[in-house]
This record gives sequence, structure tokens and C-alpha cells, in this order.
Amino acid sequence: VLAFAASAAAQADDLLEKVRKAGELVVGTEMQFAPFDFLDNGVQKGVNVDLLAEVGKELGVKVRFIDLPWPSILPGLEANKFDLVGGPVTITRARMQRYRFTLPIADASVALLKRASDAAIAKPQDIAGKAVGGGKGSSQLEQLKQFVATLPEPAKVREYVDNNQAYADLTTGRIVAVANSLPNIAYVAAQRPDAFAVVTPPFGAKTYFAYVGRKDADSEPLLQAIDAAIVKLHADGRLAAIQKKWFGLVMDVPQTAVTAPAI
Amino acid sequence: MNQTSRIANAEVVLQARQLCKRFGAHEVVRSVDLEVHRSEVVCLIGPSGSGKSTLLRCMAFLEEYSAGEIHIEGELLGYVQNGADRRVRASEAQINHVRRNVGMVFQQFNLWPHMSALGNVTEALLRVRRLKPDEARRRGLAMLDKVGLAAKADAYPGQMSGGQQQRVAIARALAMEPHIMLFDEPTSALDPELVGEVLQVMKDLAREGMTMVVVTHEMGFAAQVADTVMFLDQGAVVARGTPREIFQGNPSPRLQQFLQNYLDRNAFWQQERELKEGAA
Amino acid sequence: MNQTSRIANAEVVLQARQLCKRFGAHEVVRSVDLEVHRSEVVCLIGPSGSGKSTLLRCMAFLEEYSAGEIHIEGELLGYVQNGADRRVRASEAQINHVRRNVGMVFQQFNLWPHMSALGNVTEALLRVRRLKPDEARRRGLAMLDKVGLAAKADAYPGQMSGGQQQRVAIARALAMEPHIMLFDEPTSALDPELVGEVLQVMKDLAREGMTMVVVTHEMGFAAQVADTVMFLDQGAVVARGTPREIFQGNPSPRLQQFLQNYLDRNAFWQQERELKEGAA
Amino acid sequence: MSFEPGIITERLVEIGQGLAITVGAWAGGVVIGMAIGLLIAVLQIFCGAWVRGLLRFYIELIRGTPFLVQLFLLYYGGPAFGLELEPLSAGVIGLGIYGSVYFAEIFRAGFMSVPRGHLEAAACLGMTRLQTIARIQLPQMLVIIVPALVNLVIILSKETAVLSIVTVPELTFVLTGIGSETFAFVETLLVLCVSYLALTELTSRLGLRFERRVGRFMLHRAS
Amino acid sequence: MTFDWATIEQALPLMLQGGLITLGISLAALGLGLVIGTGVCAARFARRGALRALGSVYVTVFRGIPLLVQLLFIYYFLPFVGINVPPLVAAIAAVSLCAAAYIAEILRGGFLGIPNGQLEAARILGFSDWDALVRIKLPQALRLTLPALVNELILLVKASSLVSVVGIAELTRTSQNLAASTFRQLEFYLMAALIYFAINALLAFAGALLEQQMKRRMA
Ligand SMILES: Nc1ncnc2c1ncn2[C@@H]1O[C@H](COP(=O)(O)OP(=O)(O)OP(=O)(O)O)[C@@H](O)[C@H]1O
Ligand SMILES: Nc1ncnc2c1ncn2[C@@H]1O[C@H](COP(=O)(O)OP(=O)(O)OP(=O)(O)O)[C@@H](O)[C@H]1O
Ligand SMILES: [Mg+2]
Ligand SMILES: [Mg+2]
Repeated sequence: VLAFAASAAAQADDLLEKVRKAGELVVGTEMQFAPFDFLDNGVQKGVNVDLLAEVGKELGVKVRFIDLPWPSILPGLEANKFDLVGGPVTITRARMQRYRFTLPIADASVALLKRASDAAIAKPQDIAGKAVGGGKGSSQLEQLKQFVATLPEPAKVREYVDNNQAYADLTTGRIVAVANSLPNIAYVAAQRPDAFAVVTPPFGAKTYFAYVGRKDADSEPLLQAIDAAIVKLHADGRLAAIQKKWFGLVMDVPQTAVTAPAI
Repeated sequence: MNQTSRIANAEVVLQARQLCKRFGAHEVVRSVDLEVHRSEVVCLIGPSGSGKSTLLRCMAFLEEYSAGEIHIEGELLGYVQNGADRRVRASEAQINHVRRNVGMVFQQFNLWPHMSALGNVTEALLRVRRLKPDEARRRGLAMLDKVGLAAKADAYPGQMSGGQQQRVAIARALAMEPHIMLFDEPTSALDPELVGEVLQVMKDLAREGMTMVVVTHEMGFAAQVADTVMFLDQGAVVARGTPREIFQGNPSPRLQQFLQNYLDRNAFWQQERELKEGAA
Repeated sequence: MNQTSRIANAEVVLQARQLCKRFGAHEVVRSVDLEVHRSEVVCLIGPSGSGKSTLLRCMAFLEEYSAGEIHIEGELLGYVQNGADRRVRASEAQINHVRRNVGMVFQQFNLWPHMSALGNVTEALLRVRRLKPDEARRRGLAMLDKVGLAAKADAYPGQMSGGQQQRVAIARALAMEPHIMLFDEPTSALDPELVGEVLQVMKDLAREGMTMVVVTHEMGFAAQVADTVMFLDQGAVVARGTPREIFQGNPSPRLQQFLQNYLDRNAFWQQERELKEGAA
Repeated sequence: MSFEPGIITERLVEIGQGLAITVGAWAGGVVIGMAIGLLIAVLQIFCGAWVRGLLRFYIELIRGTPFLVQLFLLYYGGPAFGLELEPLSAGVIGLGIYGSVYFAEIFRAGFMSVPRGHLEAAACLGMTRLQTIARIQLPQMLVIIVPALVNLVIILSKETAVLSIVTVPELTFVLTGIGSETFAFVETLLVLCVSYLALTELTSRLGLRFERRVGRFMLHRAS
Repeated sequence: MTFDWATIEQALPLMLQGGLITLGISLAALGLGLVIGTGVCAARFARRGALRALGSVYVTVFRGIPLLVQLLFIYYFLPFVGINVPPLVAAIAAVSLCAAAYIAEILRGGFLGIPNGQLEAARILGFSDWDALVRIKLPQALRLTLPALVNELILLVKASSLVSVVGIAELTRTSQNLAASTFRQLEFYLMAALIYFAINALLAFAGALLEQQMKRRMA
């Protein structure tokens, strides 16, 4: 009887209730995605920690992060291993089919990273006829491919398991540039100015980063609560402060849900 | 004579009736009849491949025999009768029960290389007889002493000569206090130098009245120790009797030929005697 | 007598001088002197561990001897002298050259299990003597025929009895037409039934005038075939002479004790003779 | 969690290419590995103490570090030491080197498993050490080491998945890629399982057949 | 390529920690793997045909399916049938089950290496099958196959790097994280290589010692 009651209760609670009861919001993320999430001597740093901490305050819960390799993060979300995907993830039509995005938190437009020493590349078009790289299965890679197709002489596109291998191969000189979202590569360049530099301006369509939840009734209340929190952060400038801290600039991102992403 | 009669009057402890063993089509033991009385020593001799080992292994039910019966101290070995003449294989437990008073010694010793001599002897006492460790140890040492190896208690098989290993194997079997001991060519794997010590232990056993069935190529041993010698050929008992009858009666041509092997090989001794006699 | 003298006059084909072999500190062969004349048969007897095998293995340079010299048909085996008394191990080629006329037969046969009997015999003819396949095959079959196994040419070692395997091993050695044959207990791993056939082959070889050095426990064979018998104990030659002198002379206590083993084991034959004599 | 086999059938060509690359890299690695491994094992027989020491160190070094790390250092670190390799060739060579030490150990064990007497018999008949290895030891040891070889070949088939970190589009890379693009995780993993199961099962069956063939003489063994 | 030792020095403690986790998981997996593997191996020698079939199916499956997939399955797909296990359990379970398949095969070789006579000796003395397995077969099989088992352990140490997919920061994952945050890949992969080498050299050495000891006893 007790067990039955318990399960019934469990069914009654939606995810928001559960999170409140548990007192913690569990977030799956990969700590190899500076500046959003990375480990500095084992201490997690980045946008997600600061931003979600604030969101947590609004919900009145702590935030616990689970560090996972990217391939197993979305499966983890579907398997209820956690409530929200950190990342963040670029909003695309395909992904909206399957997942529920929060409000955007950063600009995700694609730009190129090059070797600091490489004078041959001044603007994105200069990669024509050369080899470039991107992260397999990332939306940035898709945009890179479209962009390359528009060039007079198409560049050879290499696909990497994750961006870090691409950066490594950039230093070996096998490729001349790596395509990734502006915030990421800006941070990379800032970290190792001796090695890397950003090719401005960004190419490709305007896209945004957001967190990802499950697309079901159970999760909806939680995600709405988070959206509300983000709006609040917009209002009192906490979001802007965090962006300034990590990107060195304030990005203007829509305060309403993105319904028709550019890609 | 009196010795033989004394045994003839003792009760039968092991009996085989019309025993047959086939491997596929190949009949290896052919309706053998055999009675072993308490404290009788039976030696099985015969050419290689004649079925000596198989017969012996049937007596320990290491081989399922195909037909016939083996009774150990009155109990049927290996099968349970149900109905008139239908029988099924007995359970391991039942087999072990009937077999509890049978000990066996192998040509290849089959000591367990990862245990010391003492370990080999006490293992079964601990696992099967469930003796207390110190009790088992006591009896184990006593047995090793009996075969003259008390000093080697802590040596591993790999560190002992073949003769010593075989004596440990005998001690291991004796520790279970069997009523019947089966030996399958206990000395064939040994250097000639080492045969003597093992035969000596077996002679002592016989003298103490242990019932033994011995497959052997050591004619001297058979002659001196056996009460009954059985000559097997192609799975059948071709001749049986006292050593005297077998070795000195006028044997069947097959037995004659078999013994000839040994006569040739010991020609030197023959010559020596002739000379000595010449001198005398 | 005349037989012995004939041999004494034949040239020396194998000579060991002050031969010593140490394993670490343990001296296994102690300054052994030995001369083998063409078509002489030398038998080495002695207790287990007395160094018989080691001595023989030195003669085939399967062991590097520690001191002394071995000459085969006048050539120093295994080393090349440089300077007065400094010597270095010879090259594999040189060793094989000096050893080319030495054949060896092992206790464990050491046939190659992945080749048929014929394959075992012809392998060296093809690889070492570089004969043409059909030529090698012809000689191989001839050798197998010589040991009475022409019929088994295509059988694998695993399909043959021990005795047959050992005969193939002898054929394998003979195929290389050696001047000297070394045997290390060629029958100790065999069933008594099978010993006879191997000894027969060896007797025939001796009769044909093959020079042989044989380590054996078969006293009968030694007595009948050997020109010289050497008794080793603890690596040293304790007694040497004709079979007669060794077996029927009044031997040293150690030899006496060694021979006793065999006398006991063949008691049955002793009794038999006594009876027969009694009858006569 | 929906199940849409359609996603797989759409990308069948891509997957087929991935499988082809996996099998190719695998075969290449195995061949190279066996060759080097055999060489090492034979050198250990012939060479003096210090060469053996070097080989020993090579073995322990390669055996002691993950293939992932080795391949990463070979491909991304290579250029720093003037060693430029194409992704696929780097992958195959890396796999070969990685496998070589395990093959070497198996062969060494095999050589030792042949009774000393068999070699002495050959020596007495004047066969050279090399002839003895080729004609006496190798054929005999095969029977014994085939199961170990099969085990190792199967292990190497799994290691090919690592080649993805140097941008070789092998099966695992292609499928996980498709997975994270289309979110068809179950489907892609299923294909992955089936493919590898098929490969390994095929390998062990071939291994068994080979075992029987080289084991002819063993099967005849009386006892 | 300029090596930045300062970064590495800072990170060393973390990497060692990762090394410990790797070692721990491997040893745990070896222990469990030995137990399960022995069971599977025994099944393959069982009198019942069904048991034997079961054993060989187990080996085929767990040796055939990549460990990565096994991990993902246990951690991400079992929840859909209501089995929700924590990462560490999933990791150790998966690695053990996979290791068991290989260990079973290794042990099978060992069991075959034991002369049948020794088991007959046990039977004639009245041993139960269980006693014969535990007291006679297993100790010898372990001794005969020790080198292969050490080999397997070393493979485990390296295979365990896959458990990062269920969110355990073992050695490889740790070094990747560090590399990602400092964008100094080579340094950290080199470090990882050294630590793995140290661990495995240690294990190999321990194995060699054990082997020596056993040899000496059963010389
Ligand atoms: N397990 C078996 N399967 C098939 N045939 C067998 C088996 N065991 C023995 N044989 C055959 O049975 C016959 C008798 O074998 P057995 O070992 O009993 O002879 P033996 O008298 O002991 O010979 P030996 O004196 O050499 O020990 C032989 O022909 C042998 O080939
Ligand atoms: N490779 C070796 N290393 C160390 N000691 C050895 C070696 N080979 C033989 N010995 C020792 O040398 C001594 C003589 O051995 P050998 O085999 O020559 O005796 P044997 O007369 O042939 O004995 P058996 O009659 O049993 O064959 C023995 O004590 C043996 O332990
Ligand atoms: Mg027998
Ligand atoms: Mg010897």
C-alpha cells in the first residue's frame, strides 16, 4: 500500500516538483567546452557555472553538474540521467523537432580560428582551396560546409571527434582554420595568443546558444521556470555581466523563444 | 599351500562377473570373471593393449563398464538395479559411497603439483572425510612415515624423484584407509634405480594383509608377492593361477612368447649364473 | 678375444680426453677419458643422475663441455683453439661440420609431430644434404624399410606406438649416413612389449659394424652386444671392461649394489631355472 | 524513445564506407603487427642480452600505454619531429605497432612451447637455427597459439574505433556522428553491435577452421 | 611545439587521482571478471549441453560487442526497462562482464592443460565436482595462465578509459579535460602515457614476481 502511494505521488509530481523536493537541478555537460564549461585545475569554471548558479537561486535549488563526453550527453538526457543539458547547444530546426530549448543565452555565429603566425588568411574567403576543420555533428560544421560550397575554389573539410583535436591539428599545420562558434574560438585565442587568432568577421547565419531539456509535459514546467529566470537575469543585468566576464563583450540575444532559427 | 587356502576361505571383497567393456565397437574387456578375497594379492600381467588398465579402471568405476557386474564388499558398483535387468548409472554420491573403501595408484602418480606432499595426502581427509586440520595432519604425517617420506612432507612433487612421488601417491591413497588397493603399473614410469623402493613399500603392504590388485610388468614382484597371477590377452583371461603355475608350469604359446621378452632381456644374468655354476 | 683385438686395432673415431662438465658449481662429468674405435660398441651404465646423458650430450655438443677435449675423427668438437690453451666456441657452421658424421637417438624420440614418418626422415636430407625430393624420398623409404617400417611411411608420430616412433627416430639418424651413432636410453620410454623390436634394430646395426655409444639400462643388451661396458658413478668412470669383466668379474661394491637391483627384479626367472634344474 | 530504421537505410552508403575503412585498417594493422611481432620474437632468439633488453623495453612501453594516446602522439605529435602522416596511414601504422608487441609475446610463448628435444634433434642433423625455426618450431607452435592469435585479432578489431580521433571516418565515427546528428542513438548503436559481432564471429570461425587445419597431426594423437 | 611544464606540474595531482580511479576500476573488474569468468569457463566444461551452450554464447556476445556499446547500453538503455544504475556500478559491471568473457577463454586453456589423471585421482578419493574445481583445477589453471591474466589486466587498465562515457573522470578523461581547458594537447597526452606506463609496469612487475614465486615452489 505504501509503495503504491509513493509511486502514485511520484506520478503526481512533475519534474519541477521533483527538482524542488530534491533541492538540486542536475545538469549534464561536457567540461571541454570553454568558455562555457571547463576545468581549471579540477575546478569547474565558465559561463554555465555562473549563469546556472543564478538560475538555481531563482528556483531555490542547488545545481549539480555531470561531466560527460558529448556523444553520450543527449542520450543521457533522454535516459533521465539529468534534467537539463548544459553545453550549451546551438538552436537548429532539426534539434527543435526533438528537444525543448530554453531562451538563448549567447550568440553562436560561426567564425574561423587560424594560426597566429598565418598571414595568408585575413578574411573567411581566404580558406578557398585549403584544408579546414570542424567538430563532427556540430551545427558549425554544417554551416562551414555550406560556406565552403559558395567559394570559387572549395576548401577541403576535415571532421574531428571534438574541436580540441581540430585545434591540435591546426597547430600541426595540416589544416589552416577551424570553424566554431565565436564565443569558443574568441576564448581559445585569448588563452593562447601566441598560437591562435580569430578571423573576423564571422561568416554564416546568426544563430544562438541555449540550454536543452526534454520535450515532454513532465519537463515543461521546469523549463518554463528556467526561461522565467533567464528573463529576470536579462532584466537586472546579471546575464550581461556574465557575458562581459567570459566573452569580453555583451551580446544582444532575443528575450523571447527562438521559433524560426536560421538553420 | 596353507597361505593360499587361508585366503580362499577369507570372504570375497571384490567380485567381477562376466565383465565387458567396449569402446565403440572395440571390445577391450571380454566377460572377465574375478574374485578377490580379503588380503589376497592379485597381479594382472599381459601385453600392452590387452586391457589390463581398462579392467582395473572399471573396478574403480573410472570407466563405465558395458556389461556384467562388479560388487565391492557386496554392493553393486556404479549402477542401481531397477526392475529385472534394467539398470541406470548411480549418482556421484552413491558411486563414491560404494567406492569409499577402494584406493588407487596410477602409473603417472597424478600428484597435484600445487600442493606439498603432506598437502596431497591430507587434502581428501579434509574435504571428503572432513577431519580437523591437526587430526588430518597427524594422519598424513603417519602415512608419509609409513612410506619412508616423513622428511619430505613439505616438498612439492616437482622437487621429488619419481620413486618418491609414487610413494607419496601410495600414502595419499592409504590415508583414506581403503580395504582394497588398485595399482596400475606403479613402477613403469620410474628409473630402474627407483623401482626397488616402490616395490618394497608394496611388499610391506601385502605382508600387512592389504587386499591388492596390481597391474604390473615386474615379473619378479609378481612371482614373489602375488597369491594369484592373471594373464590377460586381448581383453580375456588366458591363464590364471599361482605364480608357480604361471611362470613354471608349461604355459600356453601366447604366454610363453610374452614371457620370452623378459628372458631375453635378462640374458646377462643367465650367463652370469652359468658361469658361477661352471665355477662351482 | 679376436673380436676385441680386431677393434683395438681399428682407428679411433671418437676420443674424449679429461672431459669435465659443470652445471654451475655441480660437477656432473669428472675428467672422463674415452676412446671409441671404428665399429666398436660402447655401453654406458650407471645409476640415475650419474652423468651418462650429460656425457653423451657433450659428445654431440648439445652441452658445452667445461674442460678437456673431444675429437671426432681427429677434429676438435665445438671449439676452435687460439693461442696455447685459450679456446672459443666454434661457429654453428663449424660445429655442424665436425658433427656431420655423428647421429643421435633420444630417450623421448623427439620426432617432429607435424611431419609424417617419411617427412621426419627426409627433412634433413632435403635441407642439409640438399638432395632432390625424389632422391631423398628414395633414401628415406630405404631407411624406414631397414627398421621395418616401410608400411608406416605416411603415418604421423602420434599414430605410432613408442617402439615404432623410436625406430623412425633411428631411421632419421641413419639417413644422414653417420659414422658414429649415439643412443641415450633408447628403450627407457617404451612398454616392455616394445623394447624388443628396438633392441633388435640396434643389434643389427652393431652386426653391420656401426660404431655406437649407448646409454642403457638394458643389461641383457649390454651383455650381448657391447664390446666395452663403462660403469659411471657420480660423473666418474668407476669400472670399464668387457661385459664379462663387468658382469661376471667380482665387481666393486657400488657396481655390485647397482646390479643387485636387476637381480632382484628378475627373481621369477631365477626360481624358474632352479625348478628346471631341480627337474633335470 | 522512438525507433526509426529509416535513418540507417538512408545513410547506408556512408555506413558501408565506414565499415570498409574499419575492415581495411584492421586487416592492414593485423598484417603489419604480425610481421613486426614475428621479427621481434625471432630477434629475441638470436640477439644478445642488450638487444633483448631494448626489445623488452619496446614491448613494455607499447603494451603499457593506450592505443588512443599512442595514435594521438604519432599523428599530432609526429609533425613536431618532422613526421607527417596521412590520417589513414597513421592509423594503420599505429595499429600495427600497437599490435606488434602482443603478437611478439604470443610468438615468443609459442617458440618456447616446442620441446627442447625437437630442436636438439634438428641440431644433431645439422639443420641451422633458422631452418629449425622455419621448419620445426613455427609449424608446431601454430596449433598452440592460434586461439591466442584469434583473441588478439578480435581485440584489434575493436581498437580500430580509436582511429576516429585522427579523422579517419571508420564505422564507429560515422555511426556516432549520425547518432548525434539525427539523435537515432539506439539504431546506430544497434548497427554498431551487429557489425562488430559479425566481424568477430567470422574471425573466430575462420580461426577454428585454421586451427583444425594446422592441427591435423594433433587430432591423430593416440592419447 | 613549446612544452609548458608549469601547467603540467599544477595538473599532476589531478592526473594521479585519475590514475588511481583507473587502477581501482581495473582491479575491481579483474576480481569480478575472474569470478564470473571461472563460472563461464566451468559451464563450458559442464556435463549438461545446455550449460555448455550458454557458456559459449556468453563468450561470443561479450567478446564480440565493443565495450563502449556495452557501457552505453547498461547506463543509457537499461533505464528504459526500469533499471537505473549509478555510473560507477555501470562502469564496473560493464568492464567486468566484458573481461569475464576473455578470462573465461584464457582459463579454458589452463583447464585443458591439467592432466586428466589428476582429476581422476580426485574422483577416486571421493571429491565432489565443486571441490575438484576449487581445490585442484582452479589453482593450477591460474598458475598456468598467470602471464595471460596479467596481460588481460593491463588491457583492462587501458580499456577502462572508455568508462568516461558514463561520466567517470578516469585518467584519459582527466587529461582530455585539462588539455581542453589549456589547449595544450600534446603535453597532457604525453603525461597520460607516462602514468599509464607507470601503472602497467608496476602490474607487470608484480605479475613477474608472483610467477617467479610459483615457479620456485613447484620447481
Ligand atoms: N578411452 C579409450 N578410447 C578408445 N580406446 C581405448 C581407450 N582406452 C583404451 N583403449 C583401447 O583399449 C585397449 C586396452 O587398453 P589398456 O590401456 O587397457 O591396455 P593395457 O593392458 O593397460 O596396456 P598397457 O600395458 O600399455 O597399459 C587398447 O587397444 C586401447 O587402444
Ligand atoms: N641442464 C642442467 N642443469 C643443471 N643440472 C643438470 C642439468 N642436466 C643434468 N643435470 C644434473 O646432472 C646430473 C647428471 O644428469 P644426467 O641426466 O646426465 O644423469 P643420467 O645418468 O643421464 O641419469 P638418467 O639415468 O636418469 O638419465 C644430475 O644430477 C642432473 O641433476
Ligand atoms: Mg595400462
Ligand atoms: Mg639420462
